[in-house]
Amino acid sequence: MYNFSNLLTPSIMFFGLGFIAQLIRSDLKLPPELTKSITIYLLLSVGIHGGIELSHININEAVPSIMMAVLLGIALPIIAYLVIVKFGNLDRLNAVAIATHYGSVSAGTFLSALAFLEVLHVDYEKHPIIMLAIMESPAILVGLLLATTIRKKYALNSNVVESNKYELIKEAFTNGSILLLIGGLFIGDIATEKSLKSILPFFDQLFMGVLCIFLLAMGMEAGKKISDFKMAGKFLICFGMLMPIFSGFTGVLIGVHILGFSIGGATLVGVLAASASYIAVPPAMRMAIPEANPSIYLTLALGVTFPFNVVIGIPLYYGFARFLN
Amino acid sequence: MYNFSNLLTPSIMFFGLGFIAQLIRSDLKLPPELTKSITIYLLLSVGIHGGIELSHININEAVPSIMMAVLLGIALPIIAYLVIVKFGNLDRLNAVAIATHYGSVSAGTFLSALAFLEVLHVDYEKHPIIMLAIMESPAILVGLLLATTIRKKYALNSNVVESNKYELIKEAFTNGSILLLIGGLFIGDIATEKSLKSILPFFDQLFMGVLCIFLLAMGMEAGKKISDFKMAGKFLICFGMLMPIFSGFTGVLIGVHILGFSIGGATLVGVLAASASYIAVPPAMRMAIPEANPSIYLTLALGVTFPFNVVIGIPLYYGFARFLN
Amino acid sequence: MYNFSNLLTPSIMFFGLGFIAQLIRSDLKLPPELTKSITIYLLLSVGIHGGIELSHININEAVPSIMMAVLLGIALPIIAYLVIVKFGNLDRLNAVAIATHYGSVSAGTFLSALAFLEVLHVDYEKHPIIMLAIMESPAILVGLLLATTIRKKYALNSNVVESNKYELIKEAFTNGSILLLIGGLFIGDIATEKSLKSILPFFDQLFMGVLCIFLLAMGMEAGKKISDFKMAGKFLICFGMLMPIFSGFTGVLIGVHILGFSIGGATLVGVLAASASYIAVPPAMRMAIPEANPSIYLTLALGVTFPFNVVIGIPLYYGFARFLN
Amino acid sequence: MFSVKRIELVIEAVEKSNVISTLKKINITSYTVYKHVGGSGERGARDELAFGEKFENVTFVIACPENRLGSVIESLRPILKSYGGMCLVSDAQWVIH
Amino acid sequence: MFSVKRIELVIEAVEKSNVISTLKKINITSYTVYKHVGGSGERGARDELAFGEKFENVTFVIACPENRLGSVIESLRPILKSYGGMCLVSDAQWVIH
Amino acid sequence: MFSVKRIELVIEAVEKSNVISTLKKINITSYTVYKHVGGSGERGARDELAFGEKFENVTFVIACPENRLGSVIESLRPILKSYGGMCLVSDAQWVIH
Ligand SMILES: Nc1ncnc2c1ncn2[C@@H]1O[C@H](COP(=O)(O)O)[C@@H](O)[C@H]1O
Ligand SMILES: Nc1ncnc2c1ncn2[C@@H]1O[C@H](COP(=O)(O)O)[C@@H](O)[C@H]1O
Ligand SMILES: Nc1ncnc2c1ncn2[C@@H]1O[C@H](COP(=O)(O)O)[C@@H](O)[C@H]1O
Ligand code: NA
Ligand code: NA
Ligand code: NA
Repeated sequence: MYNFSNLLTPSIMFFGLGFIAQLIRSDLKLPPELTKSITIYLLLSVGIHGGIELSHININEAVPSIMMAVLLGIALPIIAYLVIVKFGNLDRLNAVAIATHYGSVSAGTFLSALAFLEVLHVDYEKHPIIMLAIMESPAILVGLLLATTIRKKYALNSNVVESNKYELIKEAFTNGSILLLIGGLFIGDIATEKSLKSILPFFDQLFMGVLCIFLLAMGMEAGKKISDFKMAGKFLICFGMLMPIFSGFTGVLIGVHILGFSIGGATLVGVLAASASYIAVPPAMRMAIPEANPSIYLTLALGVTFPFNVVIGIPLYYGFARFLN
Repeated sequence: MYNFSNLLTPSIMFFGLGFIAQLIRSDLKLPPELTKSITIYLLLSVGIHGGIELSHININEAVPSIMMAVLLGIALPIIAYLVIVKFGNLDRLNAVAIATHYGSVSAGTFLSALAFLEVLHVDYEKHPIIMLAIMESPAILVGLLLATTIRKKYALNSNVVESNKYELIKEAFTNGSILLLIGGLFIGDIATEKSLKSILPFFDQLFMGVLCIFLLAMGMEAGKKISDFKMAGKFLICFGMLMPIFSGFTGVLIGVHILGFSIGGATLVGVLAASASYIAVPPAMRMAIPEANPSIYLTLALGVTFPFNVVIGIPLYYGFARFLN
Repeated sequence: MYNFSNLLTPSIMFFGLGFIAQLIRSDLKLPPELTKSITIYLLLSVGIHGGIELSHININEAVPSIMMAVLLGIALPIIAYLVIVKFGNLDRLNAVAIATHYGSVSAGTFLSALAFLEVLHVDYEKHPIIMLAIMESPAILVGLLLATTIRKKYALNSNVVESNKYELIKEAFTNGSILLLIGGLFIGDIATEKSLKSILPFFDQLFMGVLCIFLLAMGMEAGKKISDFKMAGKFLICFGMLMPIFSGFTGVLIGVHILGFSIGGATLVGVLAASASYIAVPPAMRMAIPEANPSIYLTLALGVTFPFNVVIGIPLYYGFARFLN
Repeated sequence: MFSVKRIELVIEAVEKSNVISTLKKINITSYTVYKHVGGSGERGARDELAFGEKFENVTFVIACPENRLGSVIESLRPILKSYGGMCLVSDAQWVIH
Repeated sequence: MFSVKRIELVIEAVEKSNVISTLKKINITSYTVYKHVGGSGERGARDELAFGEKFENVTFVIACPENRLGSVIESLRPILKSYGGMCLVSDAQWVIH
Repeated sequence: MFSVKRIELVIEAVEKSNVISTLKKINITSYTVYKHVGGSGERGARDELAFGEKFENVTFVIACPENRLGSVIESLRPILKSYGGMCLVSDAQWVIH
């Protein structure tokens, strides 16, 4: 059976290194431009990688995955919202803002899962890469809708200019990460294998190494946020760990029973469901719900759920997928 | 015969991705430091690559190429200037500033041409790499001379301090891109093959992949400039596409008939002649001819001529080179 | 015997290119973020590389190297301080600040030495990598102690808040470079070979190429500092070249006779002893001894000793190590 | 030299283009912008994040004639209201060139 | 609008966290920070170095009520004494939002 | 505290070294510099480009005694004339340390 020695894979250890660097207040700093550049590289690489595989399959086969992606993106933030409003004592707009993060996805968590499967030599379907691209947006729309409804129902006065809303919807679909992923998928799919060969040493062979630097940076970000932990309060910390377990298991179930994926593919669907966005959603919520407190949702997504998923969640969802198969 | 499926090479597709990202106003941003770093890498790599090849040939063989490079660098800006003054209705100083860009070269266009030839598996002489290094500067001197003459002739009052001029001439030769190219050529030429071996995984194998990111950035820059298109006016847009065709064909003719190059080498000479500088010349013109409007020449070089060359020009010059051989 | 054609290795030539770029006042600029990113990469790579090797040996074997590292880190700054006070006419606090730099180490010099040995195909022990991590700190503590003693003895009034001191000591041990090195060592040591395989294309194969860019940057920094040369004065310039020769030979002697290293390993110990810190120590001294002039110690470490070591010192220590074996 | 009002507006980066277009509407097309500005205020600390660059400030400095001050401030106020920030006004002399 | 004092403090980057905690002690938690600031003064030129980012300046801009000015300045003075820098004070109007 | 003039000069980045040497000629060696400054004015928008960093602004802040103001401005004016930019002068108090 699966044992926890996988905590000793280079990628997790790099995450830990960054985390520790922050805890002991080392002066280690990665230039933000480096982290941004690496993110660009990783998204393109994942896209290209997926695109190459997709060029071998039929487009119709992807339809069920796409539908499930949209479904999860709509259902999860609503469930999360109801849970927070019922059990936590936050006002409704903060609840929406937080819930939205859990309906969207985190590419960083997804990449960590790829590294995890790679080390265990577990194969996986490529459809989850398309799902990753799709799942960034629907939750944002749901969040917007919820916020508008709440404001109307409770007659809350809002300073948010109406025109902002259309801009936000546009942004949910033209956002840089999605573009890079879809662009990569497209290029990997369309370009001939011969012409791709010359770019693979860069986009393929370096992938796992670059991912380590990314996880180093992620570890540092998570470590930074950990100090804001207490301000999140007990309820939210529990929520930040139980919500992903619930979503992750739901995702794995869908992966196995509805999409018929292998262990690897189902794990990835679980990870998508479980992960909380910390790149695309926070600025969208900042614009859409200025009344909500950014420190809370940033701390939860980056300081609680992300490290939880990387260290505990991914092996858990994988274990569950194995159990179901 | 050549068919346009080459539009589907990864490098062109990355260019297109950047262009589209800009058109749909995605929030995708590449950190400027990343683009600068990549440019440094590409120039060094091209240099080293050329230097290794040059270490096999006799230095005297390079003399004709060097002479042609200087000749093109002097003749093209003069021709461009005469055309603009005759057919456009711009003042003379703006005309000089624009013309100078067309006498100099664009490393980005040259690199795209290398990617193009690579995909078609077409070999090429390495002399054009030396020509690339040489052709950045002469046009700037010609531009300076023209501007001074015009100012004297038309008794234009100039605020340009005389001392600036010498600084400019110095800069035309100590400019960073030239230094990296020549430095790379020199290192590739002098270092023993054994000692180069350890650095080639970095400078050689990654080249095409990194070039893709560069072209992504170029696509975005071109897309940004496209919105300034209308301000250039019809005449200048035509000029920005017809001038490179004229220069490109001249370059190919010189490549084939005077330098005796193969199809690949002649294509590259054509590309050098056709390309318009957007890195070295704009700031030089900003200093030398502050009366001219930077928006015009930046838009032309980056928004019209660069994308024209990448998408249409390069295959065109290549087709012409094939036709002549 | 060793001949000076090694000056023509790519790494040294890149250093020279950077130096020349600065001398002819080229506008070449590397984005500081690039240099910082490269430094991060190199430290991690060296660490991982060392860690993999260390996983094959017994930890007890490392004890003598660690002890020698601490010894050198304590003894060298004291010797340097005495020499400066005796022969130079600087005040005592400036003397301490300078001396501290020579007791600590420069990762850049160490990396240049690795490149040097690589080209000559000389093998080396991996213990010096641990020594590199250890030797950054002790000298800073010695410097702090010396400064406190001097201030007390000469009843100098200091504005340095006492609490700063503990912060400084903490920083000496949580400093980013050390963390990356030790983190890399640890990861390379602990992770299974199988799991490391996927990250080696990035961390191993690219190493020498990336190092070239690093040395290009170092050459530029050294070239910048050279113009401050005259302000250092004759005594300090001599000190900046004789001190490393003395320390370097001492280091080689220790390497050969006490640690029983091969020629390669002993050369590296010599290089560690000879090198002067220009990353960790300058800001520490700026905080600990604000009375001292940063221009002097930065110029000496970066403008005199670093280029001296790269061009003359490393071959010299290597020659001495060969002579002793 | 003539007298102008110097407006210094510190605002969340995400509002940058909003401010620019708001200024354009009242015909203010001259301003200076500082990016990557950190800060702290009622809405907590803002600093460059490694991921995304949207939780930091930008600073606009606008020099305008005294009689335009009112309209500039009125047009900026709604933005300040929703997203917070700081707006300082002081007197300065514009050096004619 | 009401009157405030605008404090502009240029100081070596290494002192950034020191300034922040000093301000916190006297209950000043609102300020704006500019990083990567170059400069030149009695202690020579300061500019971003390729290695380490500790020899450059940061600028703090603090708007505070007139009656807090004294305590802010007194708490910052020791830092200015050891590490140099510049501290300017001027009058400004705070736009209420 | 004593009174000084605060000069705030926004100018195209390419002129940075020119300004520094011009100031040096009249013995002004103390100033603060902000790089990568964007802006918009009569000469269009200026912002960091991905290629080359020469079409953006830098800002100099110079605090000088009142009696030096005239000479500083006169020496900077020719640069402002050719390349545009903004130069604001205001009153400030220098905190003695
Ligand atoms: N009193 C102040 N002095 C200087 N900057 C301030 C002040 N108040 C707010 N700011 C700036 O405005 C931004 C937003 O402020 P707030 O909306 O109060 O969080 C902060 O991040 C600071 O950069
Ligand atoms: N007169 C001045 N005008 C503007 N900035 C100054 C002035 N004096 C000092 N500075 C700034 O304060 C920093 C430290 O000054 P100093 O301690 O005099 O070296 C310098 O690097 C400048 O950025
Ligand atoms: N009224 C103004 N307020 C603030 N900044 C200005 C103003 N006018 C010009 N500038 C700055 O000075 C630069 C050059 O101005 P100009 O020469 O008018 O294009 C602009 O890019 C702005 O950064
Ligand atoms: Na999710
Ligand atoms: Na040309
Ligand atoms: Na040493």
